Amino acid sequence: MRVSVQAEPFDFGAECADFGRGGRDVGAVVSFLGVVRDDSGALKRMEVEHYPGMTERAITEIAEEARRRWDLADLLVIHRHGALLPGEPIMMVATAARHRAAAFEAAEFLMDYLKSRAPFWKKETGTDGSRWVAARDEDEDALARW
Amino acid sequence: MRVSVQAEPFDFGAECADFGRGGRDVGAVVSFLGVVRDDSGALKRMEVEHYPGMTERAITEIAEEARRRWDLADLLVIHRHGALLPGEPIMMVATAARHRAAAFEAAEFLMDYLKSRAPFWKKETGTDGSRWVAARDEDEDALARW
Amino acid sequence: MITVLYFAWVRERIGLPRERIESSAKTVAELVEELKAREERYAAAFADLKALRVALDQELADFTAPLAGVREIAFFPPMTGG
Amino acid sequence: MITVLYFAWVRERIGLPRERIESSAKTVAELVEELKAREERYAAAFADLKALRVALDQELADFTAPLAGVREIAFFPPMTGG
Repeated sequence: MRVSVQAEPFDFGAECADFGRGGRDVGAVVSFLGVVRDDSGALKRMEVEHYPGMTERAITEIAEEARRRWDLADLLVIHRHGALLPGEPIMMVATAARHRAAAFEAAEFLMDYLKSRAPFWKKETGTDGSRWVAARDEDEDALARW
Repeated sequence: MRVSVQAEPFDFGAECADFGRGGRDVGAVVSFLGVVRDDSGALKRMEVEHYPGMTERAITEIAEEARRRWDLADLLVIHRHGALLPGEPIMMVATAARHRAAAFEAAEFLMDYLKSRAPFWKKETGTDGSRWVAARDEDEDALARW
Repeated sequence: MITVLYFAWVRERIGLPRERIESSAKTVAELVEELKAREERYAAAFADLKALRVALDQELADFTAPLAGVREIAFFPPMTGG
Repeated sequence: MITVLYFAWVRERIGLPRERIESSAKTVAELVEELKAREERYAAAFADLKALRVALDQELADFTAPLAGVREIAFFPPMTGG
């Protein structure tokens, strides 16, 4: 298991190449990549603020809860903070398990909790100024399924 | 969209590195990697038989159904046939969408249908002989959710 | 003439991957009965139809499906892809 | 003395990321009332508590939570990670 909160870019392809491999009991690997999306076509950059100390702690707790709920061979969370450009990777999650159901469910669980329970805040700057990204009701609602 | 049925190995890391990137409206990429798992600890090899012609057609139909159901920016399916060793990648699926819900759901839909509706059959050879892998009731049941 | 394909353990039991046969069967079920009557290896392969799937011209079908116009029929166990 | 942290638009409205304050507040809600009474920028930041979240010593908490023993309190909008 690895949790990383970092300003530096990460290499999604390289992370996927190695993750969860080598154990003979791994049959399913699921990975998720979050990318800075430009809904308006006018996004210049995104600033990700976080709460140093609490961020690592919150993500680690979420990851440990996932390992209690599902039998995972491995788990990875990388989340960036700082200044990002449209199209840049912002975060990733990966899970490895015997069967696909556990790998998919654990990855979705991690994503749902990271969205609403890890202390990150996004600010978008476009050609018309800056605004904080509002939390979406559906992200909060997504937690109810777990 | 790309569908490939092939005997050759594929490079999961390299596929992940490029997939779904470049469009400004992509916020979420989900990928699934299926690996030859060795449950018994005695697996020597796996042979994947398929139905040339029908395989490509069935996977393409499944992929097109996924694109009708979800708004996907891109979709990739690679499935190998032939002789495979424990730990080797057997197949992968990747989806790209604006939001994570569509990317996750489409990837799971693709996996559920590939499991039970694409004409592949697996034969395991271990130290104690060979056997055809039986279809699992839960894989058939998984289709009911779509 | 219709091309009949066998996969996985159906292929192994019957002992060949494909054959061309002449048949007057109107449905898949009738063709199966003709094949079972041929030889013991066919009877063994088709003993339990619930354990089998059929495709007509590369589309999944039922055992009750008509064969009119079909050029290729395939018999195989439930699929185990992914 | 307690360390108070502000993030995102809460930080921007109050105009600083952290401060050390002396308070006799027994709960988060009491501390919020003390802060709101200080200056307009605090009143603006804490105008709608439903739009705010609070963490005590880096664990999410409620506004009714007691402050006894707490060294660090943070106020911020709903999180938007992922």
